[in-house]
Amino acid sequence: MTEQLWQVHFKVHRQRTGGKPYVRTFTLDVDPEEYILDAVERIWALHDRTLTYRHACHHSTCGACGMRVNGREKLTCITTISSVTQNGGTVRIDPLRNFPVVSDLVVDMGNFFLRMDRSGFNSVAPLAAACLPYEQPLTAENSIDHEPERLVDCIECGLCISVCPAANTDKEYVGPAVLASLHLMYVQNPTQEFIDQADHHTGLWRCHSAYECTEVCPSGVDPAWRIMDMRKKVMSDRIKSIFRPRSSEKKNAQPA
Amino acid sequence: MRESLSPKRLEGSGRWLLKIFTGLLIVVFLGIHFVVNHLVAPGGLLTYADVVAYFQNPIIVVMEISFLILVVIHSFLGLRSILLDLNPSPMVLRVVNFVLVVIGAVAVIYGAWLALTIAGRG
Amino acid sequence: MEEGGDPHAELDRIMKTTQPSAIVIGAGFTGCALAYDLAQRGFAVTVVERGELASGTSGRTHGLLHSGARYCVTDAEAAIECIQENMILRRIAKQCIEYNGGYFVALDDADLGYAPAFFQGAQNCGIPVEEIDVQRALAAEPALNPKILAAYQVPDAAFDPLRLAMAFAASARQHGAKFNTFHDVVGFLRDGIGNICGVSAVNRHAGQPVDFRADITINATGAWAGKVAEMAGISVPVRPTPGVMVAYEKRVTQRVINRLCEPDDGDILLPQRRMAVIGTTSFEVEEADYIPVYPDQVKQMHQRAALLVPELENIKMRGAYMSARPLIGGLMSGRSLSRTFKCYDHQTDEEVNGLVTVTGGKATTCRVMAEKTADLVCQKLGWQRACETAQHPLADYHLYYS
Amino acid sequence: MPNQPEANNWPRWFDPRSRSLGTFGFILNRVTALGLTLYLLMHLIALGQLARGADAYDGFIALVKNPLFKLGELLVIAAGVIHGLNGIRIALNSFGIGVRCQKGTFIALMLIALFIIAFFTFKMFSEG
Repeated sequence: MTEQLWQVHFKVHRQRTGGKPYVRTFTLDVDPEEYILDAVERIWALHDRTLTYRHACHHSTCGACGMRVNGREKLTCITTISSVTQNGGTVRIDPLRNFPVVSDLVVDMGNFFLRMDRSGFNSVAPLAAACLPYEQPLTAENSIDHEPERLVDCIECGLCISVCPAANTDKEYVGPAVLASLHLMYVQNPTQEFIDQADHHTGLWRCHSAYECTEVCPSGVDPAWRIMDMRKKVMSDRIKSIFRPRSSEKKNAQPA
Repeated sequence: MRESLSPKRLEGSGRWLLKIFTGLLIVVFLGIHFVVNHLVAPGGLLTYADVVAYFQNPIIVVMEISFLILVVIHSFLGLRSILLDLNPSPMVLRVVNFVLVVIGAVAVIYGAWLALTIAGRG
Repeated sequence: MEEGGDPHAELDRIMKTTQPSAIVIGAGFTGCALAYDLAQRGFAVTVVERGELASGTSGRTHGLLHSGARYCVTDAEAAIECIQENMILRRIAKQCIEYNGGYFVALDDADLGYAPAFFQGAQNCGIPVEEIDVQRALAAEPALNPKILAAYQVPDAAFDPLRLAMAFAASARQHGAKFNTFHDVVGFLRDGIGNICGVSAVNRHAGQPVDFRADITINATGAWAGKVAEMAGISVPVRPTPGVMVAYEKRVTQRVINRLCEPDDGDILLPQRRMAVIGTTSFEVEEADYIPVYPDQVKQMHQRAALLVPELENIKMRGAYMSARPLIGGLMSGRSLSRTFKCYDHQTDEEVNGLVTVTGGKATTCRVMAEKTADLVCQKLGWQRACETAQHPLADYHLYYS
Repeated sequence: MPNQPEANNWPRWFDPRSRSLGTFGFILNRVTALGLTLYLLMHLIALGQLARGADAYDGFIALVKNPLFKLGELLVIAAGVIHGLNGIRIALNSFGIGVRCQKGTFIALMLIALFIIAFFTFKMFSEG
């Protein structure tokens, strides 16, 4: 970290519940290698105690501090000030798009978390499954006494949903994170349930290949790749099912 | 998501596959179209007589009509997909479906009639 | 009863008239676990939190689920508490823990000299400890410093801080607790005879004042417990004691790597998601609201990390953050339920009825802190229901939003 | 709550500010799709002139030789080429092919599109 401080103007989105949004500017002397979240916290602690924002872990494991920095979705706890502005520059801080704003920088993630839950999302997975399937598995040989496991990459920060152009107009679209979760669950446990959930107008087919989700994902989940891979899996399943002996008729014959 | 499932899926793998296949076939047909156009009518079909002569080949008539069908299916499926992005209510969507099917059918029938009429004037 | 009809309705009526109510200030680990414990025992619980869940010390914890071995020589009581709670959380909070175990590794002769006391201490505390052949340890963790002299395996684990708090909060909500995040407590409400009967707060979303009333109020604000108690004119000797943590871009090991020595700066390297997190330091501050990350401490952590895993020298830092532990200082004025955390009934000490403060402790022991505090609250209110939080798995953390 | 998904946010589909390359592909695809659909309908109506006989059609063709119409025709060709090539990329991606090099594919295909459009521009206006 450098010793020299920068003067940076932070233009922060402000809004009370149900009130009109406005922008307030705070000018701070910052270390350029500080993170945006540190600056937001300092604005709250030293300049304006009414500012509301979400945060918890400060090192990209919890996903609470997603905001838009100069219009772009960022996990603010790992975004250095020097990566988005220069000395004397201006940084705009806005809440995520496509989520209801509760106040200032706080958005309501409730619906998103419940959708993640319904997708069967499990936040811990065996190490081999926690990696992306096209990656080299981390290290297989160190499973001396047990198979290592890992908290999976998706931290449910909502950046991908905020940046997605399809999620911009369609509130029913479950969004990249949920589809990526369905893919991850299907890779670990290939059951029809995940196929059926993904093959839906609120699911896979609302994606229009803008690939923004993968661009903004702070954890390397690669939702776009997972969506496309899931499409392949769904389509091959549907094509195979044409030739499969019909077990569904039997199921339908039974009273529900 | 399970709770939010509407009784009928509004879009699924079948329609997506149809869109992709029609899309790819359109690309192939367009390629053929350009090549054929240049071989059959090097200067382009710029007079009425040229067009009528061109439509004397039954393969051309079949090709043009199938091309029209593919384009209508592809563009209207695409248009419907864009409209689905606007999160229409089931009622609105029913109207949209109806209108798209009607316009599509009219376009195909009209186009086929046109092609056969021109072919018949030879 | 004969003419009363449905006995359940009758029970409901009695419950409604006699159900005790509690306000929990703070939604960190302790606050969430306490809300769950009290709600599960039949309290009507209201949680009032200034920010988001776990936005203070809890969220910024290292993320280590202690085996207790870190304290088995210096503080056996804490070590025993850790291993017991470790085993319980492993059962009930599997959803947010990567249970990969940990190594204690000796890097020099001084560390080796500590080994016998460590091994004996761990065994005495009931911590499953096993000496691992150095070659085998290096095969299991190839990134480890190849110069290690000894290795011991213990049941450490890494957890996701926010999700652990959310899992407790989700369970609390399923038992009827109400969470009011972004509500800043600005004062205590008192009844006619000076007892505390609730809190007045400000809804920070709307900027509007709101009062909450309950039979008892529990101050579970950790490092801020002193400041909150001050609003009631009570002094609680808590010193915010921050430490720095540094996260790296690469998960260099699968297990937690501890240095085999007495608790020291930068002696724990923890794998978490795709990262490795090294911690920590220790110094006292007066004010815990904003603690800057000091570059010299980050540099020190970097050096310590490279001692354990040399390749970290060249791996990019992903984040650096400060977390203020609530260390209890001063004389033992409160009723000490444990050496690791404390629970003050302000009726006995300051003759202020209706307020209890719980502070100190570690993330690993949050459940037992809640249990002991809830025991005290039940005893105060004459409410007899046993704690069951150790028996049942926590609700899925997503359901906090249900 | 201005940031919730709403149907009337649709103009943001076409807002390229603080977006990455993939959104340019999305915007191009959507704009060309709408344009080509519009053209399809106009084209069908215009070809109705054929049914009215030689004079009507030849008169129409004379009108179309106007440079303004030529520019329109060029736009249609450009839209068709861009949508077609971009569509190939999206179709392949949907089968799980080349997702991780979609950016490179996009740039390459758009360069090809540019080349084809340039070719048609040259051809059309040189014949002019």
